[in-house]
Amino acid sequence: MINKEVEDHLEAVADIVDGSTILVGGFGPPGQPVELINALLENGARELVIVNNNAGAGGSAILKLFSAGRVRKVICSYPKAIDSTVFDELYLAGKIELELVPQGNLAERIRAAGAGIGGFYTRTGYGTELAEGKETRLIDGKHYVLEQPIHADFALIKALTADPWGNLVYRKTARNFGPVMATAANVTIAEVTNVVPLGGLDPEIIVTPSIYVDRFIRTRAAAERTAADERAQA
Amino acid sequence: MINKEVEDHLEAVADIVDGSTILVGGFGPPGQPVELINALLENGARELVIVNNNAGAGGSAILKLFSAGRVRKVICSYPKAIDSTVFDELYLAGKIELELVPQGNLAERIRAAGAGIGGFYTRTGYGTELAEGKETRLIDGKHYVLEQPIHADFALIKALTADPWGNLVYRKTARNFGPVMATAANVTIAEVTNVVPLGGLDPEIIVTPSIYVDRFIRTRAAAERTAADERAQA
Amino acid sequence: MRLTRQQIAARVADDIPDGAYVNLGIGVPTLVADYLPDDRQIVLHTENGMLGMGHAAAPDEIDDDLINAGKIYVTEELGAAYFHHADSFAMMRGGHIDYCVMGGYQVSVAGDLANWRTNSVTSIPGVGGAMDLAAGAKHVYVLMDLFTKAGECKLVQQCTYPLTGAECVERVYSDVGVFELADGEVRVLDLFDDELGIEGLAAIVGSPLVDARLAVS
Amino acid sequence: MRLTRQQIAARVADDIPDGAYVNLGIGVPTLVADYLPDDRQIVLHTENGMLGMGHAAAPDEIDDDLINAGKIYVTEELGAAYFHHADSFAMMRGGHIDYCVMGGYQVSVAGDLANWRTNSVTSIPGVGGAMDLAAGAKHVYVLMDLFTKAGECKLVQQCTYPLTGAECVERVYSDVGVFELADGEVRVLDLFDDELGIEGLAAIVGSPLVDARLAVS
Repeated sequence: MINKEVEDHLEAVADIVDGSTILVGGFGPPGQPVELINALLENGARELVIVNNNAGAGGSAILKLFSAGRVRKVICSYPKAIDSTVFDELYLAGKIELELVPQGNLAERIRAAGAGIGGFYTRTGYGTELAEGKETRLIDGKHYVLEQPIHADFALIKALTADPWGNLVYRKTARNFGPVMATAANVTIAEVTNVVPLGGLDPEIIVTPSIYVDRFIRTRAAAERTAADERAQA
Repeated sequence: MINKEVEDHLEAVADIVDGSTILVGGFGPPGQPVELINALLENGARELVIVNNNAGAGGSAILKLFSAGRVRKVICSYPKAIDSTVFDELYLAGKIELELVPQGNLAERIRAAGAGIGGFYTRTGYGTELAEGKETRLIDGKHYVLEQPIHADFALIKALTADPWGNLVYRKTARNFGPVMATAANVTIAEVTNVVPLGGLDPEIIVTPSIYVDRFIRTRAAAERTAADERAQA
Repeated sequence: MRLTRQQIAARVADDIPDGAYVNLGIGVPTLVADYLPDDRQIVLHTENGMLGMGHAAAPDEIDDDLINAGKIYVTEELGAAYFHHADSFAMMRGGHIDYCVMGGYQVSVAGDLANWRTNSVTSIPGVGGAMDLAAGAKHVYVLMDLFTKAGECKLVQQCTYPLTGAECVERVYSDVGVFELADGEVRVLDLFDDELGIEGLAAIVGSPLVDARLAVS
Repeated sequence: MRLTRQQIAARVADDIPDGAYVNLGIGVPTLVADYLPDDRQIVLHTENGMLGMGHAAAPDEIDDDLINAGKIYVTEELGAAYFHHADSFAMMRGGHIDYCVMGGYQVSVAGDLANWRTNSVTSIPGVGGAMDLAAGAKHVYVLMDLFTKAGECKLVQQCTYPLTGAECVERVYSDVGVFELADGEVRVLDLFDDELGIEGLAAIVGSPLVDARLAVS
């Protein structure tokens, strides 16, 4: 029967290869899949294209990907970190490519990829340098810019709880990009704090339906807690 | 402080005037705002444009709108009713205009209106008569059709529970079009079965955030239940 | 011997792998649900906002808020999830449904599908989610009788009824045989009407049919 | 007397009506939250997926999963709701946020806003949600000091910094005065620096200023 949990973290990211485009969840540290990023570091894939709203400001795990020179290009809305210059140095040295995207366009372009939308018109960015070279259109007297979907090979996201099918719920503002990113990748891998049996999540409150989740790991802390529970019961 | 509940059903729809475009929730009977539709009947507005997936098959309340001759045009995906010929007769007599839309285009066009999208490209309908006369575009070797947002003056929706701010949750497949329709109208009016105090809905499970709800009524059955509770406590 | 609808449905069910996410449309294709093997977990999607749909509701299981795309009362499986219409169709249009099974008025040898209206001017047109499934599902299977009551073959050179989608059908499951449409070919994966034979059917369709029965046996 | 930032924030807060849905961006504009009148219920939106945001978290209130757009730990009000990023920005872009208050590098007399990057080639550009708010909020208010530290006026004929949005700013709340930009005019709703005066300021901006102080008193 369907059980998408993978116990080995490295196995969970084993198919990520050089040149992959990866959606990485998180807005700042909340929602960042720290253990999956660490596994990706260990995996060794290079020349990655990383889509993450905050890039260099996304927290220490993702910063390690940058400082290890594993990222060729970043697509994000706000790469500036207050407490780190890793991204800044790579960028100013021309060692990393940056596609800067208004945050709403980032979210909507990812959603478009997941929803089969080939492109959409938005008012955001019209008349600014972030819309330069893009097609525009006058609709009902207002100017719009044509934006493209962002498809990815993989999505790495963080959720609070999964059931064996991979239905997911999130916690507070750690929800952020996870649910949309899960829809837009060929392979979506989640990192979760809790795993409950099938039926353990109320069908009304599921945020990411299982169809979008290919596999998930539980955090080491969660795995240790489960092991301790099992010992206590034995 | 914010309390969007309106006790009088007729007052809740008082600003709906002749010629209004109205999104009406429901896929079949579940999710159909029966008491709001009845209030709209009583209100008397004519020449309405009704956007509802099932039109004539949407249940008895909405059928009454049609048979009362109050609807000028219907935008829907599936108007055929099994148990009624009201719509069929009006349509075949040329007394009602029909814009037939693939169901996914209907949902996505309503979402686009709510999300500030000026238009989007979809593969649905390409090469069919429902895309005739519409702009098309070849994107990555596949054909897409340009679809427009559907904005409305009003949305009438049905939810399970509201808090005073108008945060809403739904029940099972009665959720259907309610959450998207709530985003796409100038004025969104909900009909709910239960009302709970502020804080009575877990912030993680709210489906329609209060920003999308202008006012709501509780069903007469719910109102009677509340009155009975109050008498019992007195 | 030609198959009954139940037998065709069973054959489709047999071809759907464990763990698949499947939409069974409305009407006859929903019969497939009755034949899904017990040793596989298949997750059913219904366009009106649910994954993990269960069997049709028995009289004592009816819940007024729980229907399927055909407006039949259904039940909920463990692992189910509800979502709104835009999310449900994003799922269908974004290529996330593994298999959809629909009925058909006509399927062309190129895989065009006509299943939403005839050419009758007095009938009320209705399309529902058919065009979204045709454009969006990973594998579009059509379940239909191969001939109309008037004896006309529904596998055609060119659809004469209005299209639901162009070049979208991957397989036709019918009472007469199972056909795969790919690379401009019609491959016969199975043939149940031995009397008709591949040559006889090819003459009716007006198109060569490739015998692919060995390849899948 | 010019206003302090706290005083400007209080003035903005005073102009926001009961029941409004408001986004306060990041940085200085978030000060507005501290001055919202007790007798009004204002619902704060933060772009990272929340309506009903509360005050900044005290040390014992910190929750690792609850931050605002500026990545400051915050709290949750009764009536709050969480949603994902595409839903959050649909809310901003779809015209549902009643008021947004942002900082500004420059605002032009036509309402153009520049607040996301200077012309420095060595700075790392970052835009966040500013362009979405500029394009999508019903009322875009800018809260800023009217002059740079170098003494240059930030209300300009034409922005020299890259734009965040064109013709989007409705009001500028500054230490020197409150300005409404509409129909190609700059209307002075309030002036705090009497020494400078409307004429003096008009000379600096290089544009006529309409005295609209009586109209709003």
